[in-house]
Amino acid sequence: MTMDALSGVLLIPALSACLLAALPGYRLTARLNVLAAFLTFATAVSLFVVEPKSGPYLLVDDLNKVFIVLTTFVSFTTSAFSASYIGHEIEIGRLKPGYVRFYHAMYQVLMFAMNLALVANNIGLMWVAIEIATLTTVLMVGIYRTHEALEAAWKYFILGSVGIALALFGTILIYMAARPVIGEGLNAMVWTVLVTHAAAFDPALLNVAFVFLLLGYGTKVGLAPLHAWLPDAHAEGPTPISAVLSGLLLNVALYALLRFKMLLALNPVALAPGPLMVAMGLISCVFAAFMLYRRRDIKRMFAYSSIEHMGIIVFAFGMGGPLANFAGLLHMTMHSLTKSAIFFAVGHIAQVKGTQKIADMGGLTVTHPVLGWGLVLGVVAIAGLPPLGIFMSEFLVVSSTFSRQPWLVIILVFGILIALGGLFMQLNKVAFGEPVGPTGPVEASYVPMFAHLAIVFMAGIYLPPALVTGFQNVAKLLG
Amino acid sequence: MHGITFDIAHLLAGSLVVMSFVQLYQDRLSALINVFAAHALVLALSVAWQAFVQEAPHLYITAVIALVFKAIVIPVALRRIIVRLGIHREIETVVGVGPAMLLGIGLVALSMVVMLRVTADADPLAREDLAFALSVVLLGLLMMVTRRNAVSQVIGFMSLENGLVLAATGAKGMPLVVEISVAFSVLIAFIVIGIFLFRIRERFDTVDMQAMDRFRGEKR
Amino acid sequence: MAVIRDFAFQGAQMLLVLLLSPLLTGFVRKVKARLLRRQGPPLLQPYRDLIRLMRKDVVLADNASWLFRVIPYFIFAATWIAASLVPTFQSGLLFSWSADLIAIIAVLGSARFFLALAGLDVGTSFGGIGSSREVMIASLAEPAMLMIVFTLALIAGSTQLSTMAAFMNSPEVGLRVSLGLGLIALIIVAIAENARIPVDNPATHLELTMVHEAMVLEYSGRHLALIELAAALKLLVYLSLIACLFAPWGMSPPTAEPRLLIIGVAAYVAKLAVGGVLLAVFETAIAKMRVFRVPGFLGAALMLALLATLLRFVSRSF
Amino acid sequence: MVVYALYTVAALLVLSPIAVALGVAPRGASAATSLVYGACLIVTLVLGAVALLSLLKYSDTISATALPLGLPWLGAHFRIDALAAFFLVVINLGGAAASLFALGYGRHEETPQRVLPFYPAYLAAMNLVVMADDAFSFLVSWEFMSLTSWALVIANHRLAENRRAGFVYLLMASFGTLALLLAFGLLAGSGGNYAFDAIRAAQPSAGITALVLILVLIGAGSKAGLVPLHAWLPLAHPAAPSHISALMSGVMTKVAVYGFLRIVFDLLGPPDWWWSMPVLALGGITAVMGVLYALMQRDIKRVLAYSTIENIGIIFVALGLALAFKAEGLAFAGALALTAGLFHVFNHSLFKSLLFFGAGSVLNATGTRDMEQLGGLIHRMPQTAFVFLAGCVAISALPPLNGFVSEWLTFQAILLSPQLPSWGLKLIVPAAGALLALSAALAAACFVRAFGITFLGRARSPAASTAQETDSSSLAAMYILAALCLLAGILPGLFIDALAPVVQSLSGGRMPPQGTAEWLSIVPIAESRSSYNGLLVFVFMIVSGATAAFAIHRLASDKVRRGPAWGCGYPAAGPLTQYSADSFAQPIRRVFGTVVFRAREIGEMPPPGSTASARLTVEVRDLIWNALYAPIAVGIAFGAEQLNHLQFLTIRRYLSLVFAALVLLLLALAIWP
Repeated sequence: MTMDALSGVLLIPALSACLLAALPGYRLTARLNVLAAFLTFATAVSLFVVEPKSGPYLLVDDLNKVFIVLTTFVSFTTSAFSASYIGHEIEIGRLKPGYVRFYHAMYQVLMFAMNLALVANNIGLMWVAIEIATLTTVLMVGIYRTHEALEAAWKYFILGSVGIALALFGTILIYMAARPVIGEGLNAMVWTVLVTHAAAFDPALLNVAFVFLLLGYGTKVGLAPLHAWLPDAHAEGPTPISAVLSGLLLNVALYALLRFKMLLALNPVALAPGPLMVAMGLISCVFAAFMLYRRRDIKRMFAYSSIEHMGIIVFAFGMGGPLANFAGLLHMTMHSLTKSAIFFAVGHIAQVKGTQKIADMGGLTVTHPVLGWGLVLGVVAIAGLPPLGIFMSEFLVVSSTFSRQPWLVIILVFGILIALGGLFMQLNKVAFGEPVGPTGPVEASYVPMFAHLAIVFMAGIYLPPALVTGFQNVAKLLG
Repeated sequence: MHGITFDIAHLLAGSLVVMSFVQLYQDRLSALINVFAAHALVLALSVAWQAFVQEAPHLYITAVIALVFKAIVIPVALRRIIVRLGIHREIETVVGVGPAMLLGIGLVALSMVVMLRVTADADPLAREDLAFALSVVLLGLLMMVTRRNAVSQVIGFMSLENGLVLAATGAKGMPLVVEISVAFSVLIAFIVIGIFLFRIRERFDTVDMQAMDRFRGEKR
Repeated sequence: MAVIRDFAFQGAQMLLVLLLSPLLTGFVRKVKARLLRRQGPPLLQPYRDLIRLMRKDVVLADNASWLFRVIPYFIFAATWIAASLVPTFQSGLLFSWSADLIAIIAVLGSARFFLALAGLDVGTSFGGIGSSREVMIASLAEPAMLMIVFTLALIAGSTQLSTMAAFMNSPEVGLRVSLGLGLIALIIVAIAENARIPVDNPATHLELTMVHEAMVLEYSGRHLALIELAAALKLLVYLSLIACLFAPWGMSPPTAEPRLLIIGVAAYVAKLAVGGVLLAVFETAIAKMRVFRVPGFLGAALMLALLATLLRFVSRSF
Repeated sequence: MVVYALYTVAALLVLSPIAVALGVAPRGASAATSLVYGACLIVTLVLGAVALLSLLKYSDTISATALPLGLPWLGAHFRIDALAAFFLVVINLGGAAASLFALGYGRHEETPQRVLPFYPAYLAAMNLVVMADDAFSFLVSWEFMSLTSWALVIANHRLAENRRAGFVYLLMASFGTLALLLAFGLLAGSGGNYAFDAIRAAQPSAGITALVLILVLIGAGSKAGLVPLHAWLPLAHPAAPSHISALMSGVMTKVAVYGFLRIVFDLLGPPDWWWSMPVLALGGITAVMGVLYALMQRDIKRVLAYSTIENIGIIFVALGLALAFKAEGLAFAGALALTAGLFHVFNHSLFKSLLFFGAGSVLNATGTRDMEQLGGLIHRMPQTAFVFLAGCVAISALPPLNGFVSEWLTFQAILLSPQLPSWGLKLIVPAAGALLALSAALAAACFVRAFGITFLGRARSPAASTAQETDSSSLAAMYILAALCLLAGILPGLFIDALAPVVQSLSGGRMPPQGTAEWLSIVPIAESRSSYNGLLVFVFMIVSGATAAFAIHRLASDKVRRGPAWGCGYPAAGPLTQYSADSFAQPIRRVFGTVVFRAREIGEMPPPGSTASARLTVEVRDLIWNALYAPIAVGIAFGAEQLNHLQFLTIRRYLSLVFAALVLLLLALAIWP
């Protein structure tokens, strides 16, 4: 494998992981972490400039380019956020310095795994990568070693493992379906080959395979009723990891799902994957919306909001069509940026207030105007209000599908509305009213948070043509 | 391929399913572990047979892993755990044995129906194997959801995974099988160590999931 | 030349109504008294009262505001305009088109609006009771009146009083159901608007039954005189309305021919006399209602008028 | 034309960050206040002038442009035609007045940094809604308008009721926006031609148009406050600072009306006759319900908010008539009805802003909005009292002010409606007319009560007895609006002629030019049929009143003596003995409230010999809330409670969920053909 940008996005994290595992002292490692993440991001961007040719193992096309750049960017900003965050955690002694080395190493491993999953041209390789990503996140969720953290990690681990198992079975079935057509051996697991022959595959096998893949990777996406690990993992893990989980890992799993959807869509006889995705999307959206109301832990609440948005995205892709797919991609991008920004804000808030309980924080816009209004802006964005990006994507999702499936869209709209209610009910408690809890200053930089929000804001008003054409190509690719 | 090899492969796969049923039938942990060891043994045999049939030497590695790791190491470790926890005589099921068996039969029937829709030109061996593998997988899941004890859940998960390996080896010429089985062994090791850790750190006085749920983040 | 004549006629009507209205009030009082076998005050008594009141000083309550002092003049002006726009002895006067029937009703409405405010200005429970009941009555009487207007306008194809009168005079108005309903409703409304028995009793000073008198209780001297005069004018307006809409006979067209004018004036006076007698008879024959039976009374008027309108909408022949 | 307008809007948008910056700066608040409101005043005046110019002079030319914003493949289209120009005039007139008022009023704001940044953005958003020419920019501006106003509603966020008001408001607003979004989704189809031109060109099927009409009634109606979607309005409008309340009530509800007009009259193509049925029915009910609610309120700003609902009802009745006439091809009658509606839009924006300004001045002077705490303010604040009275007369539809003219035109339109052939309309139009008449009478009662209890009588609280007259710029704003009310009342012809191009573009017909009618009176159809001359009536009133006063003072007496009021012999007639807001409403409550609100009066007499005081408690139920909104809230709470159990399952149960899903899907495959 020649040393090109493609291997760069894999090697940089891998090497820096080893390096960080070896180095002591969190300040240095934190900086190195940021540096590595930035280099990865830079290499990812360079993919647009020179597109390396994809081999039997690695692959670059319009679809995963979008995902890679998004992933690397958010992981870069998150690493910047985590640098200050972890510093504070060590000061208050919540995190032992010993763990930090481990934490940073794991962070890079996670980046490596996610990038690998995105560039893998081999369904088996992709599966392995996603498994690694899961394991690393399990370890990071449990890093605080509290009852809750361990319990969340354990739950995540068990459910995740089952998911992985199901996904693997699906992968095997795909191979079985491909073998008679393509012949034995590696080729029967290579994307580019699979796609060209998909029409000839045995439909029944494809159907069973898709069911297993949907449930297996759907567990990672956090679709209800497979979502159970997600809220606790978000709530109990360190906040940077919550941001990465919501902003990236869910996308990676979604990416896998989309690949297989394309595969099925190419086969005329096999069942249409759309309706299944639409159904699960709607269930997730409405269910998560209702779950927002009773939440007492702010991070868990936003985790549920992630489930809701994943539901919307899966719905959009399930409906298909150029506009809906475009909307789905846009929504996914906007959600990643917004949700990670919200988690940055929540991290600061939790550190200031010394708790994640919504009841113990209040009147933020009075005590911490910047932070409070930042959170308000984030919630406004995530609730799908203009002039921020998610409004555009929701506009496109709803308006482009309503004339096709009125009743389903009405359910979706219902979910969106319920979710908006829940979010603002909680926001009223957190951001407004009489101040509650400690009002100490925030010693951390707002830059990552507002960088994200600025992008989201700009996207809501103006999308650069390059991005648009890229998305449109992908939308066509997805059919 | 000629009939006899086919029949043997068939026999082994089938007996794996039977083993899963025996697992479902067991309600004592110690006995359950024994049965699982047998389960792994059968798997090892069937994998080895596949290696022989497909002339794929690398599959022997998988067979060996199954034999050594799953049939010997894990059972021993688990037995030590349950002895330390003093739950080796424990009898615990959520669903009674009878209903569990019935469900199991239903699942096997389901997997048959689903798999036999596959057009026959995919070679019959693969087809049958998949049917059995699917039933083993489903039975493993059933085991996980009908047992309350972490150990028996782990065992359920491992038999599920056995089903996967069966399917993977049955898939003729599938690459990465060895790697996958290794990866899974690592996963299982994690789980076992996890249970062990919880015990040693005295975080959980029992490995019963309900006890663990007491430490849920958000109390009612 | 013609313009001057038109001005003259318009002015004549304004003076006529102004001078005639106290006489009408006195006449009704007289007839009522006679019906009760009483001697009753002389016909010209209202004029004497007015003049005496004019001469008296005004006694203002301590916290009466400037509004309280402006209102009587406004009420008088508004009512007087209304009276001068209703065709009496001649139709198609110079300014008759400056406000159609709806506008006239609204002008009277604004007079009432300010009267109700006057009741609240001093801040006694008396004034409050009066104005709160007044607005309650108005809230039913005004829609009823508007429905009546709708009915008549739909029949005559106009809300312009002169046109309507002309149409009513013409043969093609037969007997119509809607007309009858409208007339009954109009009479009820007129009684309510002028605070006559059975809705209100202009002669009482018993708190529980007063509406109009309670509002003006704090007024005295010239202010009171103006309000009395306005009340008299209002009675005249409604009688002339009924006359011009339901009995436009003898009203002179816009012309200067003396004969027609004389006939018109005579006919008008006669109509007023008849109306006054009928009113007096009605008032003596019936007893005052409890305040909260009034809504039922007016509600009936509203329903009748609405029914009439509906009939008109459904078919031209009703 | 539109380009200049966009520049001014951009200027408004730029003000927001400046306001933020100044607000952060130490003691920058007062500077920010004068800067923001001053700048807003100028900008809105400019924009209003531009719009007025394009309405009067270039009404036939449509100026449009597209910016490379919004949906990438579509761009953000903006366009000013006659309709947009008219509403721009309304918006910016209201905005200018509010800014002028706030130059004085805004100084009393405790937390200006929570108001100033959003105020210009709010104005900008409303202007953009009217200029937008594609579905996306329309909805973005629409929802942005809701968002900014939400921020302004919770400007005083420490009061729990304000937070609740903001919550309900934002929820209802998003509900409406989503309804409009669905409507546009139907109009644009899955192809996504969101440009208004494309939508105009498309010929949707009857079913689609019906659905769109309903969705638009929900979307625009919930913003405008049509019963039963009005519930947020009386909560949100009073909660905001008074100049914002004025904008929300006087202007934003009109933007909602614009949305309705734009979609139903312009985009949706030729109407069916039945479209007008729901509009008329809802309008009539809204008018009466709104004013009845208003009569039951104690909070003066809430009274005004409910009266806004009433006026929206009147407007929608007029629009419904216009729709019916247009559907039956009676272009001229349609023009009359539409003129009435639009004129009332203009008038209401004038006097409702005026009244909210007055209420704001009272709130500043006394610190309370509860009418039971006020009274006698005419002595302390004579000028405010005077302008407020003018507003009350105008809104009660009494000549010679403007409220009457638009209502008179509406009645004239109703009198034309027997020409309508369809039977449903023959029955519903007179009913709507009756409801309109009823609401007009009740409105008069409501504002006698509002003015009388607040400004007349004796002070009911120390705060009211020590109130001070409000500042000059606030007064200036109110006087200007009052003058405009009078102008529109006595010279309606000019305004009707100005409306002609709008009406022409929407209904295909127009009223005869009024400017040429002799004596400047308005003649909708023919002089023999109906005519009204506000100027003459006004002059008559002044002249005859003045002559009477002159004559009496000359010939009779002009002496005045002061004395105590006659208390019926009751010695200690304290301020509490005068009629209160509730007691004033009592007769009407008895007549209407017993049915509409299940109003009950429970009197508790102490037992003989006990010294306890007797109690009279009045209970009034909001049946619509109980029947519609409470169940929804309960349902959502129930759903949340039930689903919440899923947060607390054991891992094994979660696994069984996965297992169940898997088995279910496999079963589905098994039976899938």
